Amino acid sequence: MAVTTAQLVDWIERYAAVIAEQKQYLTGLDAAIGDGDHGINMDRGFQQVLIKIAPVKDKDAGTLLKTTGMALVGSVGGAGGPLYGTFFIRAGTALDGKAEVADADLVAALEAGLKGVVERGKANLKDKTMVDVLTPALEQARARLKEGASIADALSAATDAAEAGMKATIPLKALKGRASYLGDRSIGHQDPGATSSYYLLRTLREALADPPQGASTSTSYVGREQQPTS
Amino acid sequence: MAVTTAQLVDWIERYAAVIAEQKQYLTGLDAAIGDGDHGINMDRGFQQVLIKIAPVKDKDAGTLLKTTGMALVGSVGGAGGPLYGTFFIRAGTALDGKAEVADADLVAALEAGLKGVVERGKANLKDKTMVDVLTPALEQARARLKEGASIADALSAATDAAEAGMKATIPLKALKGRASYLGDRSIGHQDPGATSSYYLLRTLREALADPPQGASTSTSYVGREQQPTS
Amino acid sequence: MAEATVTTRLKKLINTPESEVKDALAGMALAHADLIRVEYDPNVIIRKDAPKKGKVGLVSGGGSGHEPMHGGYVGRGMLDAACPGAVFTSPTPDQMARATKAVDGGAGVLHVVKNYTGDIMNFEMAAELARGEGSQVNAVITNDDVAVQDSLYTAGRRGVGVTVLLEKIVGGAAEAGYDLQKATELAKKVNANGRSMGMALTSCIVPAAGKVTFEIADDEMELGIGIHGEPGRERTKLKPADEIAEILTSTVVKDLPFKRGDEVLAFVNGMGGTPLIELYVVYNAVHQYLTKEGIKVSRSLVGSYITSLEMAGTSVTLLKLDAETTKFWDAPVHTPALRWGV
Amino acid sequence: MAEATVTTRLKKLINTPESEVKDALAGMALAHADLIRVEYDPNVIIRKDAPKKGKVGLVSGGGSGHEPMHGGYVGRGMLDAACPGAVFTSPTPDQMARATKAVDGGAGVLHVVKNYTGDIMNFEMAAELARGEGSQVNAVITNDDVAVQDSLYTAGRRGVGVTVLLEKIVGGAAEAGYDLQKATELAKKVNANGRSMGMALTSCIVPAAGKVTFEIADDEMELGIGIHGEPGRERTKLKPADEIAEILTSTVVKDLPFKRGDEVLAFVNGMGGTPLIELYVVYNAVHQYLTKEGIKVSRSLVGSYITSLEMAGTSVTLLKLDAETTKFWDAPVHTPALRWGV
Ligand SMILES: Nc1ncnc2c1ncn2[C@@H]1O[C@H](COP(=O)(O)OP(=O)(O)O)[C@@H](O)[C@H]1O
Ligand SMILES: Nc1ncnc2c1ncn2[C@@H]1O[C@H](COP(=O)(O)OP(=O)(O)O)[C@@H](O)[C@H]1O
Ligand SMILES: [Mg+2]
Ligand SMILES: [Mg+2]
Ligand SMILES: [Mg+2]
Ligand SMILES: [Mg+2]
Repeated sequence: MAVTTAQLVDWIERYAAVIAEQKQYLTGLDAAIGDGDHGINMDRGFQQVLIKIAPVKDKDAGTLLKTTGMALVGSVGGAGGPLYGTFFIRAGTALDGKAEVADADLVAALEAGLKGVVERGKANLKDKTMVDVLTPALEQARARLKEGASIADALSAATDAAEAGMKATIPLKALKGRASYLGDRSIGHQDPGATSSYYLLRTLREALADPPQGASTSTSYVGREQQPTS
Repeated sequence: MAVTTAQLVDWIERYAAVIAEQKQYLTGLDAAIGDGDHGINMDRGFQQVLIKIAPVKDKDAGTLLKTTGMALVGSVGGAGGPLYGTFFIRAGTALDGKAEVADADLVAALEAGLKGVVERGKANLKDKTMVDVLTPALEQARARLKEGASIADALSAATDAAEAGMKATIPLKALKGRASYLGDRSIGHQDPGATSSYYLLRTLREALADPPQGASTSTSYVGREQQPTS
Repeated sequence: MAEATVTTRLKKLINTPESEVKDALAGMALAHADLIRVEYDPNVIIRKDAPKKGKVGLVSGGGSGHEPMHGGYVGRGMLDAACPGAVFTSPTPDQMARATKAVDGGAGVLHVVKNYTGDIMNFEMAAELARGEGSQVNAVITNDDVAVQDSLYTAGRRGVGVTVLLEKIVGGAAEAGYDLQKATELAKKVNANGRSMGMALTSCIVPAAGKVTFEIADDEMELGIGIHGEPGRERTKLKPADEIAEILTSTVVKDLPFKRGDEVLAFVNGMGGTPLIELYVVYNAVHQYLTKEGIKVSRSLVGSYITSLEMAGTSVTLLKLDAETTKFWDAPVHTPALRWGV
Repeated sequence: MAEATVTTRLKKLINTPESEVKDALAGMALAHADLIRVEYDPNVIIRKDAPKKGKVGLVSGGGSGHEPMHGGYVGRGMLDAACPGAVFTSPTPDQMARATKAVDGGAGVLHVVKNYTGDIMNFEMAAELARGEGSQVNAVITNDDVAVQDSLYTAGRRGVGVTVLLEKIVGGAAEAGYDLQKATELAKKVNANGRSMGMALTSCIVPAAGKVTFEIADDEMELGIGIHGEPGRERTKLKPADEIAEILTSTVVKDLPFKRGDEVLAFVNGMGGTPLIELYVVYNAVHQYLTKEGIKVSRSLVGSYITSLEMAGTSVTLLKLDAETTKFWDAPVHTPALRWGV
C-alpha cells in the first residue's frame, strides 16, 4: 500500500485542528515548566501552515511537507519553530517529488525528520523533550513494518509508544530547553513538546487508518486533556 | 474655673492615642474619597508631637499649643499638616504666656485656630471638610458658656455638635481638598478630616470633664469606628 | 493580628513602610553622586553644583511614589532641588524652605507646585519662611488635569503630566539665563498650554496603609484618575487600548482646545506598573488620532515619568508648542531620569 | 465561555493579543522616527541610517515583552537592528536574516543571542540564511544568569541583564570602528565578566494565554527567575528589600567571583511592574553590600531595562569593568531608551 499526498494533507489538517483545540492545554503545560506559550506558538504556526499549503495540496508529498516546515520556521519562533520546522523540512526533503509514498519511505522520512530535530536541538533521550516521544514511536513503526504489519497497524503501535513516551516525561528532570532552568522543579510535569509530538503521531494514525477515521475536525480528545495538570 | 496646661497636655495625649487607635479607620475613610493617608499622616504627626512637647509640658499653654502646631507642620504634610498645624499655632498664639486659661479664653483660642484653618484652606461651610465640624462645635461651646454653663458642659454640647457635623458630611459633595476631584462620587462618604476633628473635640471634653474621665489611653471607641465605611 | 495580615499583602521591595523614602533617597544619592546630593531631616535632593550664582533656582516637590518625579529631574537644565514628602503626601514647609535656601543663587527661586490643597498650603508656608530669610520666591501652580472640573468654588484641577514638561522647559530657560519674572511667565504659559487625562487598570498599595486604595474588577477601569492611586471620575468597562487612547486624547484636545494646525508635544505616561510595550500601543493610537485631527506631533515622550507607585494605567498629556517652548524642550538636560544633548 | 473569562482577566492596554506587537512597533516608529525605521512581515526595527558603510552591524532580537530591550536600543552607538518575536517567543530566522541584510555595511554582522534554546536555534538558521546571501556573520551568546546551573549536558545559563550592557559596550566599539573579529572578542569578554540574578514578587500574563503564568501567595517570592514570567529556582517567603538585595548580590559576587578591588558596573533592573522608588531601595542595598566587600562601583544603571511584561521584581547584574569596557560604556549613545553624550 502507498500513502497519498491527500492523506498527508488530511494528517496536517487533523493536527492543526487538534493543536487549536489543545492550545490552552499545551500552554498550561508550558506555563508549569516553561514560559507558557507552546500551544499559542504551535497554533499560530499551524494556522499559517493551513494558509501556505493551500496552493500545494496537489503537489508531491515532499513539497507539501517542506512547505509545512517552512511555514513553521517562519511563524512559530521559540524552540518549537526550528524543531518542528526542521522535522517537516527534512521529512519533506526525503520525499522530494513523490506523489505516492511507500509505507517504509514514509517512516524513513519521519526518521529523517527526527534526525534533523536531534541535530538542531542536540537533545538526548530522557532530556524531557519531544525527542522522548518521537524516538520510541518511530522505532515501533519501523519494527512493526519489518514484521510485515500494515502502515495503519504500525502507526497504531507507534502512537501507543508515543503516548507512553509522553507520560514517561513526567518524572524526568528537564535537561534541555527552558524547563531545564527549573532544575528539580521540572520533575512531576509532563513536557509540552512531548505532548504536541504525541498528537503528531496520533493524528497521523487517524489519517492513515484503514478504514479512515471520521472528519479531520474530530473533537474526541477534548474531555481529558483540556485540563492543565498544574 | 480655669484650664491648666496639664489638662491641655492630657488632651493632646488623649488625642494622639485616639489617632493611633483610629489610624486605619481614618485612612480607610480617606481611601474612599481621597488618597488613603489621613490616619497615617495624623499619626506620624502626633507621634512627633508627643516627642516635641515633652520639654514644654511645664510651660504656658501658648507654648504647649504652638509647639504642637509646629511639630504638625513639620511632620504631617498633605492638607492635614498645614491645617491642624495652623489650628494649634493660632490657638497657642492666642494663649501666649498663660499658665492658666479662663474658660472663655480657651474657646476664643480655639476660634482663633479655626479662623486660621479657614484662612489657610479657604473652605466654606458644607464643602465637606473639617470646617464642617469645628464651626458648629465652637458655636455651641461659645453659646453654652454665654448661658453660664461650665466648660465641661459647654464642651459636651460642642462634641455633640461636632459628631452631628461629622455625620452631616456624608451626604455632601466635596468642594475642597482631594475629595473634590471625585465630584459626585464623593457623596455618601464621611469626610476623614471632619472625623479627626470630631475626635479633637471629644478628647478635649474628656480631658476637661468634671470629674475627669479615665486614663488617656482609653480604648472605649474602638468597637464602632474601626470598621471603615467603604 | 491585623498588622500581620497587612504585612503579608505588602508585595513590595522595601524594608519597612517608614524607611522606604529614606532608603530610596540613599539609593539615588549613591547612583547619581555625579548629579545630585541628598540631605536628610528635612529631606531634600539638591543639584550637586547648587547654588548657581545668578541663576534662577527651580524647586519642586510633592509626595513620594511618583518617581522619577521630582528627584529624578534634579540636574543641569531642569530642577535645582526637589522635596520628597511621605508617599503620596505633600512635603512639609521646612523641606521647601531648606531647598529654597540651598539653591538661591541671588536671582530668586521659582516654586513649581502641583494643584493639590496640601501642596499649595505647604508651599505657601514655605514661601513665607523663605521670604522671611531673604529669598525672592515666586510660585507657579500646575493644574492640567481635564478630568477634574474647574471652578472658583472648588479645589480646581489637579497638576499632573504637564508638571514634568514644565520643569524641563523652565529648567532649560533658567539655565539659559531667564530672570525670575521671565521664568515665572514662561512657566505659566506652559501650564496654560498643556492638558492631561489619565486612567487606571488597577489601584496601588500605599505601603503604610498596606492594602489597595480601591478594589476594581477584572473587567473594569477607572477613567480620570490622578496620581495618588485614588479612584477617578468614573468607572467603566475595560476597553481596547485604541478606544482608551481616543477617549483620553479627544477629551484633552477638546478642552484647551487644541486645533487643526497646532504643533504639540505628545506625552504618553505610564502610571508605574504598566509595561513599556503597552505605552507604545497607546502612543500609536494617540499619534494617529492627532494626525487625523490635523494636529502635528512635533515632539514626543513615552515612558513612566510621573507615576503612582505600581498602579497600572496611562495618562496622555498634550502641550501646545511654540518656538520658545520647543527651544527649551530641546535644550540640553542632564538629570537621573531625563538626559539629552550632553 | 472559557474564552470570555480569559478576556476579562486581561488587564492590559492592548487591542488584541494578536495585534499587540505590531501596534507597539507602530507606536515606536512614530515616537522615534528620528532614530529608527520599522519593517513588518518580517518585523524588524532598523537604525534609521543603516547600513553604515564599513561599520560592523550589531543585530539582536528575542521575544517581545522585554521592552525597552531590544528595539529601544537601536540607534547610534548601540544596535543596528532588533528582531522582535511574539511575546516571550524568540523571533524567526527570516526576521534575523532580513535584519542582517539591512545593516550589513560590508564589515560583517554580529548577532547578539541570549542563551535560550529557541533563540539559539532560530539565530543559527538565520545565520545560515544570511551567509548564503553573502554576509559575514558572527554570533555571541550571553549566558549570565547565575541562578541556572551551567553544564555541558544542559541548556546552560540564561542570557539576561548582561545582554543590555553588552549591546551598549559593543555598540560603542562598533561605532568606533572595531572590526568583526575585535567586536566579537569584546562581546565575549563582556559576557565573561558579567553575572546576574533576578527575583519576582508576582508573575505576569502572557496576553495570548490570558492568565498568570504562575500563582504566588501574598507572602512569597520567586528567587532565580528569568525574564519570561516563568517560575524561578526556588520559592521562599518574602523578605525585606535589603535581604533580597544581599541574596542576589552575594550570589552574583561569589559566582564570577568578583573580588576586593574590582571595579564594577552595578545594574539594578526592574522587571516591568516594579516602581522606580523600589529599585532605588534595592540599589542602595546593592551598593552598600559591594562597598562593604571592597568592590568599587564605578558605573551604575537603575531602571526597567530588561523586563517581563508587568512582572514585579528586580534583577541585579554586575559587570567587571576595565579601561576598554568603561570607555565604550561611556561612549555616546542615542537610542529610544538609552541616551547620553549626544
Ligand atoms: N534542545 C531541544 N531538543 C528537542 N526539543 C526541545 C529542545 N528544547 C526544547 N524542546 C522542546 O520544545 C518544547 C518547548 O517549545 P516552546 O514552548 O514552543 O518553545 P520555548 O521553550 O522557546 O518557549 C519543550 O517542551 C521541548 O519538548
Ligand atoms: N481647603 C480645605 N479646608 C479645610 N479642610 C480641608 C481642606 N482641604 C482638605 N481638608 C481636609 O483635609 C482632609 C484630608 O487630609 P489629608 O488626607 O491629611 O491630606 P491630603 O488630602 O493632602 O492627603 C479632608 O478630609 C478635609 O477634611
Ligand atoms: Mg514555551
Ligand atoms: Mg489624604
Ligand atoms: Mg495625601
Ligand atoms: Mg517561548
